[in-house]
Amino acid sequence: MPCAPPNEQTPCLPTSRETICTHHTTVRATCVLLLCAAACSRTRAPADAPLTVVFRHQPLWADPAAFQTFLARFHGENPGVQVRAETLPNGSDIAREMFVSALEGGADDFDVFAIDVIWAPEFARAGWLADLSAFFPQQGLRAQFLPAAAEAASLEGRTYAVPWFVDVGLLYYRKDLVPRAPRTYAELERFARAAMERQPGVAGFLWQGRQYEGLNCNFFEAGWGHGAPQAPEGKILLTTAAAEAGLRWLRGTLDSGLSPRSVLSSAEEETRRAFQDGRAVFLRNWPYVWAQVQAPGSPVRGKVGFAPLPTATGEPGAGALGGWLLAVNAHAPEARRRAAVRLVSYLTSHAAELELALHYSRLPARRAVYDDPRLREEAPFIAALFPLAATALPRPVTPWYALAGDDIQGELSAAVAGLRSAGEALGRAQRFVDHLEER
Amino acid sequence: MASVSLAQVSKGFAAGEALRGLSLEIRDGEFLSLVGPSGCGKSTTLNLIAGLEEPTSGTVRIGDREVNGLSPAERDVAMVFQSYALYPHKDVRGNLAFPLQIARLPRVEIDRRIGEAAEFLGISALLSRKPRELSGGQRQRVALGRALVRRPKVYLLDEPLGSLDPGLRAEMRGELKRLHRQLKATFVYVTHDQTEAMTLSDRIAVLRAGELHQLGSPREIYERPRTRFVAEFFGSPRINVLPARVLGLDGDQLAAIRPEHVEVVEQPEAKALEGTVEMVELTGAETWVTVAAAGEKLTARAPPDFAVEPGGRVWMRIPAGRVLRLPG
Amino acid sequence: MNARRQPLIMVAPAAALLCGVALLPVLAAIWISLHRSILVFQERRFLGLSNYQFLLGDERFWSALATTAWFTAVAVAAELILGLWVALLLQRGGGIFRAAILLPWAIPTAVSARLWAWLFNADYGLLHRLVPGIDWLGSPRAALHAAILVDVWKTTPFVALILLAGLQAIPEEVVKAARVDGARPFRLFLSITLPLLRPAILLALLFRTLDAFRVFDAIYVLTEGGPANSTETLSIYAFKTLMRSGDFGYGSALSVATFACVLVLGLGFLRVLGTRR
Amino acid sequence: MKRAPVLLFFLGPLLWQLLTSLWPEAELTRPLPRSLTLANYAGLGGSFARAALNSLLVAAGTTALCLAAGAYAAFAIARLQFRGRSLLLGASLAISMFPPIATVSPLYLLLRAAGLRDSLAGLVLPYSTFALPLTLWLLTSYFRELPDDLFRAARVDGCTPWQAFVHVFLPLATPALATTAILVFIFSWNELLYALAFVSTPAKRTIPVAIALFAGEHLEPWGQIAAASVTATLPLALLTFLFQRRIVRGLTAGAVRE
Repeated sequence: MPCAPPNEQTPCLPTSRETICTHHTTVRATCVLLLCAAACSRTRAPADAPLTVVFRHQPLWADPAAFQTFLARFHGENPGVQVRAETLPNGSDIAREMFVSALEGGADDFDVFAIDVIWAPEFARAGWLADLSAFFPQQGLRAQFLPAAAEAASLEGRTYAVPWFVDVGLLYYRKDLVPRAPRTYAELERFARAAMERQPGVAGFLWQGRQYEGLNCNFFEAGWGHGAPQAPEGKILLTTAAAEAGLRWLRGTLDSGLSPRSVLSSAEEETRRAFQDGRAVFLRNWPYVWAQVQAPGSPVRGKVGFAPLPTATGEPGAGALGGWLLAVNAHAPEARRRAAVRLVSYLTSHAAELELALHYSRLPARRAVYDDPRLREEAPFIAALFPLAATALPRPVTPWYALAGDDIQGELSAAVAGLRSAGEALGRAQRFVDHLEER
Repeated sequence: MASVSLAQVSKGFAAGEALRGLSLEIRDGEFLSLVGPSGCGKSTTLNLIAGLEEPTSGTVRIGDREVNGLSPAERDVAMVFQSYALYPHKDVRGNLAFPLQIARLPRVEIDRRIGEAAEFLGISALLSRKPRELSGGQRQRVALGRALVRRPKVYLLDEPLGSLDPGLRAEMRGELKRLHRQLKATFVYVTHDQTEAMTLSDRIAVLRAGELHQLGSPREIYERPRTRFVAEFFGSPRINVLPARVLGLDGDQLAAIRPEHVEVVEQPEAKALEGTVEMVELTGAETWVTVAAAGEKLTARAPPDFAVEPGGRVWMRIPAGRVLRLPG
Repeated sequence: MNARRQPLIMVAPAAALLCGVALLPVLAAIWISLHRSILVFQERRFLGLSNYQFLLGDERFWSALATTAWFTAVAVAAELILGLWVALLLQRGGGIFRAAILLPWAIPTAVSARLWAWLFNADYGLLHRLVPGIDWLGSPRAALHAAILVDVWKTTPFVALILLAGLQAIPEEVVKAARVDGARPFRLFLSITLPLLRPAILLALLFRTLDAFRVFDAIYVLTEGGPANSTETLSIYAFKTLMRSGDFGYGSALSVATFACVLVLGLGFLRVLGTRR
Repeated sequence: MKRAPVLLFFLGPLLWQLLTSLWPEAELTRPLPRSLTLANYAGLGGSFARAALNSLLVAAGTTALCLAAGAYAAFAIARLQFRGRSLLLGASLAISMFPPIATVSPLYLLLRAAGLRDSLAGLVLPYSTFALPLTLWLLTSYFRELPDDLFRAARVDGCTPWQAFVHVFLPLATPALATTAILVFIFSWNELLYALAFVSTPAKRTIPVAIALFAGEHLEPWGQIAAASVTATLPLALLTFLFQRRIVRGLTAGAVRE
């Protein structure tokens, strides 16, 4: 019975001594058995009874109408399967908390769900993601999908999710205010200073400084830009000299006045709107901003360029990998699991990713889509982003990163707000991570 | 009806009011008062008989049955409280019916008893009223009714007239007397008012600090008090107590004489005790004179035409037969 | 069923409930805190006191403790002073006035925190427009005092009511006598009213200190402990460790530490209150 | 008129929130709205009504449970003699002082094992940590204030303790029961920590959680949050104005127990 076996388990204490804590494994096992039994009984019902696959995800696009027609077409090709989409609140932290407490309680009221790239290792290790290696073998996955995305979707050589679309941190710049895209931090500062003199009141460089996961992305990018190694085999390493240099650089943009203090309480939207209103020279953000700034009526329409992030040495900087993977709920009953896998493969097919890219300007996770003539012709911006997407780096791919995220955010926020030095903040965060991972 | 007997009953209390080895026999049908200052153990005694409290030692017997450990209901006693303790949320009929409902008497019997008791106490018109709509006297009658309907072996009354105003109190005393005579039931009556005890009781038990000082008929208690406390407790104004030698008697015992037995005359007399008037008090029917004589103070009843101003000299006739000898 | 056993049977459900949801869970929390317990990965191992060793060296714990202590001290002090003023106003009666000031206490703290968050909003908040200089929720220093303001706004009515009860307990004659002796209002307040109000003040102090020390709602909704964990109290740090990092072992250790602080405060107060009585 | 500043401090924010709830979303950037609209209220939608219903159910459930378990227990503590009587009352007072965080982790595991996690019933149990001590305290002090002779009279009339409670003390306790019910309802309606920890699916959220996690598409929808806050405040405002005297007596009786 392909219910996901509870993964390796450190020896449990004999139940007798634990008054309150039940013996986890037995409880979880019985609960999974019950679910399968219930499911098996259901499948004996007439074969053609319509099966409803529940797809739960965060609101990913302003107007869901196009996506609904897209799902309807899936129903067309698979008459026996109905798809019901359920959306969650927007905040990424809140959505994760909701998935964690639902799945941890063995919830089986949804089958396919969209997970943030950084949740995959944690959810896989917790045994909540169905093992999809049979349908998406590792070699195929790594060949067809962008390397960072494939990496995020796998844990210990098994496939637990399928990349859907990706995000990558990149630099937007005002072509009318600077000669060209800066390659080094020094160039960025010089160009920005010059533009600020010519146009007083304009901010030099906008990035996301609020205490949330976005700040972590800015931090890792600055770290990589200063030569920090990408997390070796899932280790969260915060206290390298390069990482510290990156964090000091971020704090420096505030001290030097390159970035306004409002950055400390801004996330994507606040910085995007400021840049779009023409109040900034440079902006670090995600690809979704392009469609906004180029939209008719946007004050900076036609004056915006994009480029890889600057680095200390001038090499093209790596952006942090973002985006969503599609996974199948391990608790979902057997009957709905097969239909769920079909939905996943449909949504991550070449045609689907092309459709999403064209309609919602979402970066495809499949390499081949970038060479698709229709994409080059109708969405040159996305096609042009392939080199950035291909070189995007994932934040540490380890089950512990999602758990430690909250603490790391707190310390990084303290450093950029000037409450603690970069070194002290990263030291405290590393100490918390080591304790969490029991190193 | 039943007798009540306490044998060597004592009750220790953190709060202090204790009983020390009280033995008391209350005859069947008798009206016995428990009298004494507050904190002397009279209410505790009543509670012990009622079964609201258990003695630390000694036995309580009602009729010929030992009732230690039994609940009030099992002892077949009824109690009337100074605060009436009527159930505010039930009307008079509800209050009277309640004990009978608890005892699961048939409906017909309950109505019959309520009718009788209401008739007997003259409260038939009040049956559908709530306690807060009644006067003090009416409430007291309903409280009595609640005891009456139970036809208990013993009626226990804990200062039932305490919260009535003086005028009404006298009237209710009459009613209680009538009630006792008609019911021929055993009444155990607690009060700190000596007039009530004197007028109502067949016998009086005087308690002090948890001990029985004296047990006897009102007349015995008044005329032959065995201790100074009992003498001073009864009679108003208070009995005069002075060393025996002042009256020319020997021994170191005390002599006591009731103010009403001391005659005051304005002319010197041979055997009379000479003294000077200190204060004259008119209490309506009588006039009482306080006289300082031989270093002591005596109160005496003055004749109607008494006209000596404070400071004047008077002489007091003290009939030897009326003088009581009290232990020192 | 004889009457002797009835009392025990009558208290049994309540006693069982209290044990089940409060006494045993606290002991269980202590037991869990002696383990490494990562719920989501079903990891569970006995550790002894190593969670507590980590806790002693955890600077985030110490700053959370400091934040909680500062929050409690300032909030309770402000509530007592403002509460006393409101109690004096309440003493002159006015049902509408009393209902009006009771409202902030009655509504959920989460709602009042959101309400104030809008007033503090850095772009369009009313307070921001009236007093532009202060970055209420942005700067760490201001954010904590913004949270204190929310707590003061919500619980001052409660303190005022306790002090009002204390005022009303002062016998009329005493005040009249003082007035006859020619005491002017302020003098009267200082030498008569205040001393006689001492028991009520101490009581309000006890209640509010223990209550403020476990604050969670106001801060979690207003700033979620930010910016940079500068407004994070013990309860919030413990909550995040339990619910976001899923670290049930260390989270329980933080909860037990919070419980211990409240216990020490409570016992300290009872001794002070006890000796005074 | 020394009351004006106090009234401004306490009522001002509430009135401003009421105004904000009628403020058109687009004009939020202006110092004052040019026009008023009910759009924010309309925009609240079913999920908020659901949250209100959940809060109602949990608060009512907690009140029922605590009165059911607490009423006769309080009578026993106030009037009957039994071993551990003062211990129980002392423990209950101590428990009311427990910081809720101290019991979150074990209760989470307990509810999860009992299959009660993420359920409204699962919230009623933890809520009794603060609701039951309050109930015991209020009712015990009320029963103690009734005249002693009443209990003696009932016992002389043959009642067992239970009969005395049912026939005499419970009917007399209705005012105290009402006061306790209102206070327990308000405290349960306002609780956030346990609700955040134990309930995950949006359909089961209570009002405080819904308002705490109220997140719009991108920017904070302050108009809708204000509308939600006002709706959440209405029932309590009503309760406060209707039962103000009771609430005050309950709060002070609970606190000042000279």
